Amino acid sequence: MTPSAGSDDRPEERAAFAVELPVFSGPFTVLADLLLDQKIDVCDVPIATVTDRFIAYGKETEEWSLEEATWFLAVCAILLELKVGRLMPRHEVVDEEDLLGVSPDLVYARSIELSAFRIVAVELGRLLEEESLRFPREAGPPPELAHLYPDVLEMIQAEDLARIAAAVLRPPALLDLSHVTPIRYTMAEAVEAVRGHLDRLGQASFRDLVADCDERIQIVVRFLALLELYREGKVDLEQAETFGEIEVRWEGEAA
Amino acid sequence: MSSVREVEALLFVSDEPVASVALAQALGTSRQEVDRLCEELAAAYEERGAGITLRNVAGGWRLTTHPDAAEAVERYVLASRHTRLTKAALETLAIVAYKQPVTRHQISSVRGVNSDGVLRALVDRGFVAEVGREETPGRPVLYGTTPEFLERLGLPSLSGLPSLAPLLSRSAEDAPAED
Amino acid sequence: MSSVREVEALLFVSDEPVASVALAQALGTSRQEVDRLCEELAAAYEERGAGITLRNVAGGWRLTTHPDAAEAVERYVLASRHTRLTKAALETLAIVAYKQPVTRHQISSVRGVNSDGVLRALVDRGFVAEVGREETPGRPVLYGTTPEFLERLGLPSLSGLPSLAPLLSRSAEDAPAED
Repeated sequence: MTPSAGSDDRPEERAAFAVELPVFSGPFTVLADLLLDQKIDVCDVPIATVTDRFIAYGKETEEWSLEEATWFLAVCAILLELKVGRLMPRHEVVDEEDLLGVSPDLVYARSIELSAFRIVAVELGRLLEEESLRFPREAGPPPELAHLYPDVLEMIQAEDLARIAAAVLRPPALLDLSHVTPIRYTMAEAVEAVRGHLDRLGQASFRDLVADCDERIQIVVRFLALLELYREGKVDLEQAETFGEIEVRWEGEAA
Repeated sequence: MSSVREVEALLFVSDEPVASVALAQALGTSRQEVDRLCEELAAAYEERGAGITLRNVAGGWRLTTHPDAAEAVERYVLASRHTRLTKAALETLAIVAYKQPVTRHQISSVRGVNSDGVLRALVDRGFVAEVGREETPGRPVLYGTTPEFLERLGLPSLSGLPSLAPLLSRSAEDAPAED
Repeated sequence: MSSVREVEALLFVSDEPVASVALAQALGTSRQEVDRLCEELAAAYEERGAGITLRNVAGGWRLTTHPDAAEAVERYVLASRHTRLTKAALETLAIVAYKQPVTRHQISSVRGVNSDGVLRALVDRGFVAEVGREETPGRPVLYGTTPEFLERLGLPSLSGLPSLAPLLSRSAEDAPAED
């Protein structure tokens, strides 16, 4: 169900939703193509920022196109999955092939290739072991030849020496995580908040439950908490009409 | 006229494999002559049961101790050169060696599991290094084996790797299962 | 039963004169036996016109290149290794300057290669000197830079060395991002 990136089944670019980011500025549809084609690194794009802009754009144009919003959601979901795949340690390789499916022929070819590599890996291990029985001489030229070493201070100044020291002593680079928006709200807190509100009110609208939220992410987490409680059978949800008010009722034991 | 004596002396002060051409330059002779002298010297060591051996590894000539003296040397230097690589590391090393230059992604595809950690360990140990970037979107890093890899395996060059072709024609079922 | 092979291998990996008693210990034999084997080996080198000689100097047995090969060795060390020597010497000097007092072992672990020869060269040049011993088992020698080093760089004192901190952070930013 990959939204086809370069085809016609996405909204026309009337007053196209555009983004302005360090790595790219222009229509989001173009950015999405570039990301899906891996011409831009997904980790260079703050998806949270893009989403904020999209919502703002929806408000500005006062014309929510369901088609456009759906397409945007689908693209963001895929980008998030790619991004998570890039950032999280994992056992399975998540890549385009996995999303699109790999042909059985390719799987078979790879299994033969891999089994060949496994056999040859054993051989490499044996060579390595044999070779470890031989010791080289690491002393280099003897001290009598120390005069052949060049007079290094003839060529450099203190600043050069500092640069060389920095290069040799530099600690390994830290992983840059600035493109990941930190999550400051936890699900556990949100569950507790919902439980506390309902304990007081017995029944409440979703709007009431998030009245004390300051940030959108906090509202999102609280909504997820609500879904979690619903899944556990602790709350009952009711929504009279699409986009209507969500009524929440506590069903679990008294909190 | 250069001699075995001079070649042996140069090899003795070298702390890495030395290309014939470097020896030839220092001795004012030809590469062919150097190779001939080295082969002569290697044979002489072998013949007299010397504690030293001379072999062509990693593109150059290199003196090392004889394997039969390994136990005594280890006791003496209180160290072992023994490197135990895990099965996963050896498998990844094999893929890099035969498919180089190769991207992280390609390695993981062949192995079917994420190999980033194991690849980093091989880079840290000097067996594998970045050798460039692929001219495709995202310009992923390309990896290849290092001269140290050849040295640590005692191979003269990459063409000294065991042939993969006969293994590829064998069926996948013969393969040792991964544990 | 220890052999000429084992004695030769031990001498080969040593970078300074080795006392017979140290060799005897590693080989589980007597000093007398070691001396006999070494004399035998020395005679064999002499006889076959080898590029290495074995001599009993102050402190013990030591392998060196044969004097007749000295000219070729000097030419070789100068010609083919000049750039490597410069790089090695500069790196080692930089480490001593910024990490002093520092042991040989610490230098080698930072550089990732044995740095004894190059350290000796810097000592010979008078840029680096022994400044004490570390109070740890084995009491390894500690090295530091000399007044001559400061003088050559035109620095009044060690505190005149450029600070490393801004270079470390800037180079971290300049470094290619890990993808």
